[in-house]
Amino acid sequence: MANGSLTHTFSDGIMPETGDILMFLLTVAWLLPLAGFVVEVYWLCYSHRLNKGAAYVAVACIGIGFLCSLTALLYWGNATKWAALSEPEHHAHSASHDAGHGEAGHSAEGHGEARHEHDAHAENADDHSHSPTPAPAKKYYTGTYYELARFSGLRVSLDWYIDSLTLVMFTMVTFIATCIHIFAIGYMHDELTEEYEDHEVHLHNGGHFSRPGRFHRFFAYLSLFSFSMLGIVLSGNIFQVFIFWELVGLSSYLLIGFYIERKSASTAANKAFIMNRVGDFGFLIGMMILWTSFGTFQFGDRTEGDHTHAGLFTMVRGQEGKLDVSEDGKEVYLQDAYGHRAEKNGKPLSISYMLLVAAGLGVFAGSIGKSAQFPLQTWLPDAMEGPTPVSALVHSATMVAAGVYLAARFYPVFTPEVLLGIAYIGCITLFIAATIALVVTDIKRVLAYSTISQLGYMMLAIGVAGWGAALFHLVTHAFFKSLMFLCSGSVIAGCHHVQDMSRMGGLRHKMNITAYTMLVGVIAIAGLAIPGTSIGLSGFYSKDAIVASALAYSELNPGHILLFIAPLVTAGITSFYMFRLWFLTFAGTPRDKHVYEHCHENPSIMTTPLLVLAVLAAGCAWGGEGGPLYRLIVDSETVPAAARVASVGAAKVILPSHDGHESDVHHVHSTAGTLALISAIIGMSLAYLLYVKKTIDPNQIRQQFSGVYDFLVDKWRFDSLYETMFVAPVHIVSAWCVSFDKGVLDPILHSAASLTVLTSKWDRAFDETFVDGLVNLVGTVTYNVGNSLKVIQTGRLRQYVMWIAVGVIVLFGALFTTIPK
Amino acid sequence: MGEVGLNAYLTVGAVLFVCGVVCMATKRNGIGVLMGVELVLNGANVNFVAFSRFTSLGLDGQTIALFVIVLAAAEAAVALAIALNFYNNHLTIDVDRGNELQG
Amino acid sequence: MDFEALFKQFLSGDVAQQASILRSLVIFLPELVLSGSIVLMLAARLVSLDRIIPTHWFALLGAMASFVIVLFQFWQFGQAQTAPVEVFTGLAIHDEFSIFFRGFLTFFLVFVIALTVLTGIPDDEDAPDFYSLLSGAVVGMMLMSSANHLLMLFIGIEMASVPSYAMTGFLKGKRRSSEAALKFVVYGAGAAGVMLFGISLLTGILGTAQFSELAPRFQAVFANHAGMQDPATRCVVLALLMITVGFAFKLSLVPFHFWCPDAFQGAPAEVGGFLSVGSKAAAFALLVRLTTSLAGDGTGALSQLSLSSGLALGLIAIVTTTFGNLAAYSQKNIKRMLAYSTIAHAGYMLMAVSALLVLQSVQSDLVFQGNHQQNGPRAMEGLLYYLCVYLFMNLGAFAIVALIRNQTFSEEIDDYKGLAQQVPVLAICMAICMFSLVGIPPLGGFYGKAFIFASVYEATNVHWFMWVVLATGGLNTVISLFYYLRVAKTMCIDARPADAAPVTLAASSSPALYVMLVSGMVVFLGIIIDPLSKVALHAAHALF
Amino acid sequence: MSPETLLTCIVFLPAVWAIPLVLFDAKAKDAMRYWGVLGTALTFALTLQLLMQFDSNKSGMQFKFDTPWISNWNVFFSLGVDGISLPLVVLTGFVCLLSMLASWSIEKNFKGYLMLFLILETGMMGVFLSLDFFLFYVFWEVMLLPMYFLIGIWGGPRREYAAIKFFLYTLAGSVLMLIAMLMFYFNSDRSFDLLELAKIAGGTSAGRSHVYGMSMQVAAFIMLFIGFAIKLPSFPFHTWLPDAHVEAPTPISMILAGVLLKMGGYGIIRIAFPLCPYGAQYAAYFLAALGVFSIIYGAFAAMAQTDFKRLVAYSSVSHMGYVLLGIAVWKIVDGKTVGREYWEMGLNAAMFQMIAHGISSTGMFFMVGVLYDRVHHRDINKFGGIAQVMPHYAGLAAVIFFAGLGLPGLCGFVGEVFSVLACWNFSPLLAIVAASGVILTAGYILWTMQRVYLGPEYKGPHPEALVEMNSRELAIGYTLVVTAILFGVLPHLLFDPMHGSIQALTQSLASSYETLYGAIQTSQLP
Repeated sequence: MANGSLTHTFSDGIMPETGDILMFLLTVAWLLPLAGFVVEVYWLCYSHRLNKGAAYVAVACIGIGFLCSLTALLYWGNATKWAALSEPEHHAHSASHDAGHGEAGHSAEGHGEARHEHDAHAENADDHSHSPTPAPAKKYYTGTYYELARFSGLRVSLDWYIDSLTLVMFTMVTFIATCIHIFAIGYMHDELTEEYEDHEVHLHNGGHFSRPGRFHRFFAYLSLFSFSMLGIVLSGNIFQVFIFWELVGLSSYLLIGFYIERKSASTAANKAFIMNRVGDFGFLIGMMILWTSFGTFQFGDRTEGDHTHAGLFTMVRGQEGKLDVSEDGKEVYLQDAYGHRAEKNGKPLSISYMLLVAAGLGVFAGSIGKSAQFPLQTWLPDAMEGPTPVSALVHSATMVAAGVYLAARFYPVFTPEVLLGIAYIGCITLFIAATIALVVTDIKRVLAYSTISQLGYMMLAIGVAGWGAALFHLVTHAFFKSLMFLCSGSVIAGCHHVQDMSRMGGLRHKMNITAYTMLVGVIAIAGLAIPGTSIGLSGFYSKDAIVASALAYSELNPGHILLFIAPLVTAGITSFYMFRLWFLTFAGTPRDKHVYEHCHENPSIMTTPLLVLAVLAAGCAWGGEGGPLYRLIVDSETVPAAARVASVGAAKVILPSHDGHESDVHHVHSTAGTLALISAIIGMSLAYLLYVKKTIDPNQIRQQFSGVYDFLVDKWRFDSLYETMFVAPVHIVSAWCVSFDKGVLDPILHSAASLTVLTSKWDRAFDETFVDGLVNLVGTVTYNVGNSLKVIQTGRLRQYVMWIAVGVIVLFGALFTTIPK
Repeated sequence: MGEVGLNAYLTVGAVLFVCGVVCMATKRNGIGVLMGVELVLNGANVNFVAFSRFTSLGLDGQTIALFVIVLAAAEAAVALAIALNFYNNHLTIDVDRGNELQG
Repeated sequence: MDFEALFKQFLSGDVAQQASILRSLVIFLPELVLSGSIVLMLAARLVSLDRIIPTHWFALLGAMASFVIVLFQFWQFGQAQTAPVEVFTGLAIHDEFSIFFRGFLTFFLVFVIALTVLTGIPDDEDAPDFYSLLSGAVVGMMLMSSANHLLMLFIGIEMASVPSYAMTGFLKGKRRSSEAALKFVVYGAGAAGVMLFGISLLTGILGTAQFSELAPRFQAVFANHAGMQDPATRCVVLALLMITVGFAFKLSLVPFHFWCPDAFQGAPAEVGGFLSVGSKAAAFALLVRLTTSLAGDGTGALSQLSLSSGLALGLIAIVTTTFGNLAAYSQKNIKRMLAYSTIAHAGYMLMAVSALLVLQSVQSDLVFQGNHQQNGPRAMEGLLYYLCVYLFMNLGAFAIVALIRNQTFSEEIDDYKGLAQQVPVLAICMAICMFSLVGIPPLGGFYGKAFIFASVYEATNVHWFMWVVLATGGLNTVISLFYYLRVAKTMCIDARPADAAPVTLAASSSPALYVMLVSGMVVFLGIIIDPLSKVALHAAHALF
Repeated sequence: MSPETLLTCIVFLPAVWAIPLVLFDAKAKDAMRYWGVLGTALTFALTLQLLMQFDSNKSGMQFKFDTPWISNWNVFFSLGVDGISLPLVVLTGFVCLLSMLASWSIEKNFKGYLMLFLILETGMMGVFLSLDFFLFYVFWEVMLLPMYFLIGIWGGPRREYAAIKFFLYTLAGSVLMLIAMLMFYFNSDRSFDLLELAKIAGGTSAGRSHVYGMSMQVAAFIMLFIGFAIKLPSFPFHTWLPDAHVEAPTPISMILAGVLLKMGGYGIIRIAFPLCPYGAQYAAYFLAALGVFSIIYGAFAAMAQTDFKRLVAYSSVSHMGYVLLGIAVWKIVDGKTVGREYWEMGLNAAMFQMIAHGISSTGMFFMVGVLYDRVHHRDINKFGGIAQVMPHYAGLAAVIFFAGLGLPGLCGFVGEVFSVLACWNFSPLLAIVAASGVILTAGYILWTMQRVYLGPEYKGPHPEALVEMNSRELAIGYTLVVTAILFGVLPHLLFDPMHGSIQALTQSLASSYETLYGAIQTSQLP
């Protein structure tokens, strides 16, 4: 019946095209930067160093990429007739139909499909064993570029996976990247020279280091990064994510170490890469578990011929989005694409619950590394060694957010235990980072720590089932944080590479565009709004949503009240240090005349991006959780996140529901919002008092709590801790390994070389030629034995003759014994 | 008077043999050593002849003995020549003086 | 009673019997030709013909002629699959095995004479003596290889040894040479005496000296199964032991090897090369023939006998190999080192014989897959192949030593430093010989060794002790690497000291060609194995 | 040309090519260089031709042919190629060509060098192509002599020590291999035919149940494994490698790392496993553990090196550990092979890793060599700032080193990550330890790059000699980089020819182990 009803719908044959078209557009957007990269790497081959062409190429690539993604987004909207933006309870239904129809018409082609519960039945219409309760649709398109390898049953491939989240991320990333590329043209302008003098590097002859400029190289790296970042977003399986995961790691390594002659830069680059590798170590373990127990890396289901292979999500959550846990709660049964238990030669496939938890934690470890969460947060501040546009693009807006993206994307596989872990990691991180940000005076580092802290918010949100809130915040944060970084970049450029806020002040007179766009960003991140009315900048809505779901969570699980307190308090801290930053930099009177004299507003090529971003930072979240952005995001939200879920595992936690008006979150929403706003305002006014009114002298407080202050300045002493805990031991062990080779293995071989030297004159010659090694052992021993044998060969004829007799007698004895009696 | 048995001859042969070996192993004089060789060979000859008299070996024994005598002569000749050469080079036939080659 | 028969034949005018003698003489032609060449050489000097025609031409022609005749005989045998023929009323035997060795020896003789000609030893005065000694020794060795009678065994060994004594001391003026000769002769004579005594006991107790009849007589002796209580048995064992001493002397097996290093060091390199290959080959031929005939069909007591004697030989073999390799290790004089290496190689080859005996001691197929009739011949094939390769690699080594000695007057290894820069040909050929002696493919030495190890492995099915033999063999291969490699390294890798005497040898000069030919044969035998191994197997089958 | 001739040519062309060199005048260096390049190029072309003719869909041996060689002993000159040997053959041709191109800096006695080089190539080709155990053994040893002299004559200061050490290790291994070979020979119908022997081991040979007893299989496997592990090299047997690498001239290091080490892995896959399944399974866990240990150990050891070449050498130890690991992940639960496809994945990964390492480590040694040719030292701490003076070189080197680091998109990644992924099914513990290797590897490679390439200026000796690579070096560098990227992006190019044969291998081994297991249960097996 399903088939019958499906065949003659108007949307027949449209959806598959949708899939292909989306795939095409996004692929173009994804690959263009790569092409750009190749061109720019060899830019010098067909141009000279003072040419800006490389930059234009890069901008063109990413810009076209943005247009493609935007088109894709709009096209998708049309195809689904913007069902996503309509009211939630309605959209689930209608959209599901559209998706369903199209899918059926298409599934014959087996490439690029939108899976849907109905046609899962349509395809095996003959067994309607369980009631077709219509669950909300999964609307995504997935397909394969090409296979990397195939081992009998197993299959590793490069896939694409497109849903609204993908589209939003694509649009966001490409847009911000475009802005930053343009900004960078201005920012990196002084690299357009044959003789770039670097004042931070002192040669051993005292002079400054000077080198040819690296304009084109910078843009090459940026393009490489954009390519890898988009790759993550587009990936259709976890393995592919890992691939691009490493590639963004590489490009961040290259960009952080852009000034390769600076020791600090290259060290920071190594630190970033290696710490990410630590995270990836966990990621790898998670992948092993998944790979071994599920036998696939795919996110979505894949139709091959007339059979549909379930993807990871389906296997874990099935069609209704429920874990199929055995009675004793120890085993989780895998489910196939038809809503049954997956079977292999008769036996139902299952994975131990603990293993599933381990897998979740492992994958999350990857996110920890990439998003600089506790305990791997220390690399991100050092990463500020890179040029500021890099910090804006890579280390605030996109790459570090990839960790959150992964966690969100992989949400279906996470059990409540894992989510709890995520929540607490996020909670700790957001607090630690915020506190450190209080005392930092380097303008970029303040932003860096605030980035970490904001990422902590997102992680927390995911942990407390605020899936939509997390991604909501991800997007808004991307806008305002990149805005702020660009502003700081503009400040730095204006002040000729002065980054220390204590030397600034009053700059708003000199560079007002920068100053006020910055202010927008500050207000946004502080989450301020006009009290009473819930009208604020983007940050207000998203943080609001997070705090709300945190509150809901802690109401349902009173044990975890901390998960609400920490973000609430930190909201205040955040607004405090952000305003501190703004006041110190732009308000007040100049503290360093010299800097003030020479600083100037930047050319329009740098300020325009600021304005554009400022607009979006202010308005992107328009409408809050009713608004289009949030709707778009949650449209791709996976089923279980919406409803209230009680854990079956070890940790007895209940995940709040937050869909519709009677959900747990909705109840507490206004309360949470108010609380957050209050703490934010408190923070702001404190900053005002300290740094503008000077009613309280910061230095006094500093002396009061000098212990705490130093502790914070030392970044909670994490670096020294890791130094002693890991780095030193590694070097010791490696030294030990070598000494084992040199001191144990070889001596087993080299034994008694000295003895040989003494043995005889000739032996010394022998020693120089052969000695050492196993050679020695055999060599020496044989040589000595040989020497001792010389003694028998006395050269005395009579003794020789004597030996004849002796020999005969001895042998006779020997035979006498061997021959049996 | 029973005639002398095989064992008596064998004993003589054995005694000759042992004397020869001892002589070779003890004499320092080269010629003496060569004499020892002769003793050994003749000890063997006695056995041959004795066996040919008492056992089924028959004439073979005698013949072999004859051959051995001839060979012994030849060997002795060469040996003496070598001894002479040795004397020419060392001005002695004390075999112990020939100890340059060793080790 | 063959001697009576012999005399009768001479007295009576019986045609048939005279025909049989004639036939024996025909078969004996190679030896006769050699003897003839000897007579010619000596006669030529009487008429001072040697002033006109250098003596070595006689020697060379004689050797070649006899080699050709042997080849012909072999071909003949191949044509008509004739059974082994007993010649001279059973004193000697004529079969593929003996033909193989006679061919081997005459061929070898040709090479040795060529070498002596190239290196200019001896000078024209002594040439007739030297070559007559050389050829005479070879005749003796050929007798050894075809002996079928204990007397023949003794005569052969003496005929081979006595000329060698003289040749060792051939450099009359040299102290060392004379010393070496004296030690050699005394030691040899002593060993011969002991062996002869052993022979006398054996013949006496068994009442025969004919190889073919030894086995049955043994059965009779051992019939009472009294074991070692029985004086006769004890006596036989002792006798066998004493005979072994004779062989051990020829093969320079530990502990009867003492003459070997001294003699080799004292003797000229050419003679060293000759002794190391020729007398060993002949001795092995004789040993194999004797042991196989003793083992007979390996039934009853004989099985016990061959097993234990095989194990005894195995023991001697491993002791010899290990000793040789270890002692060679610390030598400075290359001839002495090569002497020890020949000792070691005798050990390897003896492993084949011991494996053969052990394998012969079981006649049931139970222990083996496939038919174990093949096993004996296989072991022999290994031995023969090894000997053939050994001929080339050892001769090559000694030839190079001689050539270098002629220019530097030194035989110390250290004086070979960096010869590769001056005479790459010699260095490369030496390297080839050395690596072949180690037993590294694709050089001939490897295959002989591999075949022998294969037989030894096969024998492990019979007795665990053969595992020890196998392991020792493997280990020794590794140990031997050092001193062989040291020579190659000294010549090829080290730098030539400035003060060292220059060595010159045009790559196209005849000595160079000779060396290249010999070492080329080593490589050839490492790549084209089939023909020789087939011939060897064919010859080995004659024994069983 | 017909496959038979093709195979024979591939094996013997280089050696034959060496003969005319005798006629060259010792001074005509360039002539000889181009002659040598031509020879290796032709050989490489032939291997490519083989690749063309090869049918990836067939799983079995292709172009197999036998010619009696030593008929008395059933030794055949039998060559053949399948998915396992094919990539290695092509790799050999490739690496030889590159290292021949890299041989320009050889001065001393160039003629001899070329001859030995070409003979070496013949030996290597023979090992990969021969299907007769005896022939295999012979070729295996044939490589020994040239290598000994190439290191011993053209090597660095301690060359003699390194050469003899190399020689001794290998010879010791081969003696064991010889004994194992005899075991199989006498326990079969006097056969050296690897395929036949494998059949017998699997009990699938015509007309005979399997005759290799358990004890024999274990003994034989251990002997074979030691022989191969020395070449691999795996942990306790690896100490010859750093010395050999450090002393050997650059092109020879390239060959050592690029090809010779692969023979260990190849031997294990082609001989040790098929011929004694029981022994292999018996030792599987030990092997995997050894592999993992080598990974970690090599990485640690590399981290502490100051000699650039030594560091790369230890990285080889670490990388080849993945090979051993991938080969060994054969999980058996009461006689049945569990998750065979994961083991198949492991084997594929091992093969891939061998090729990848053949490219990356060849490249690394070449890059080190380029520096060494200029400044004549290898002390990492004396370097720095190379990227400033030789940007082009530094760029290529960076790619190669990242390939060694196992960065996705480059060849190093696939082999490593797949073998680790395949390991979890076999043993989670080992898998975790092995995975930790990614951190260490990143550690020592990045640290090295920082010390050598980054930084403001070069403070070591001969700074004036640091000129950009010439066109010949660039050609080599780019070839390596391109292949590295190619296999990193399109690994299936490599998997497609291999996976058929490997699938067949795993299936036959699994089934044969089941038969063996049954026989053990019913105690039919000695």
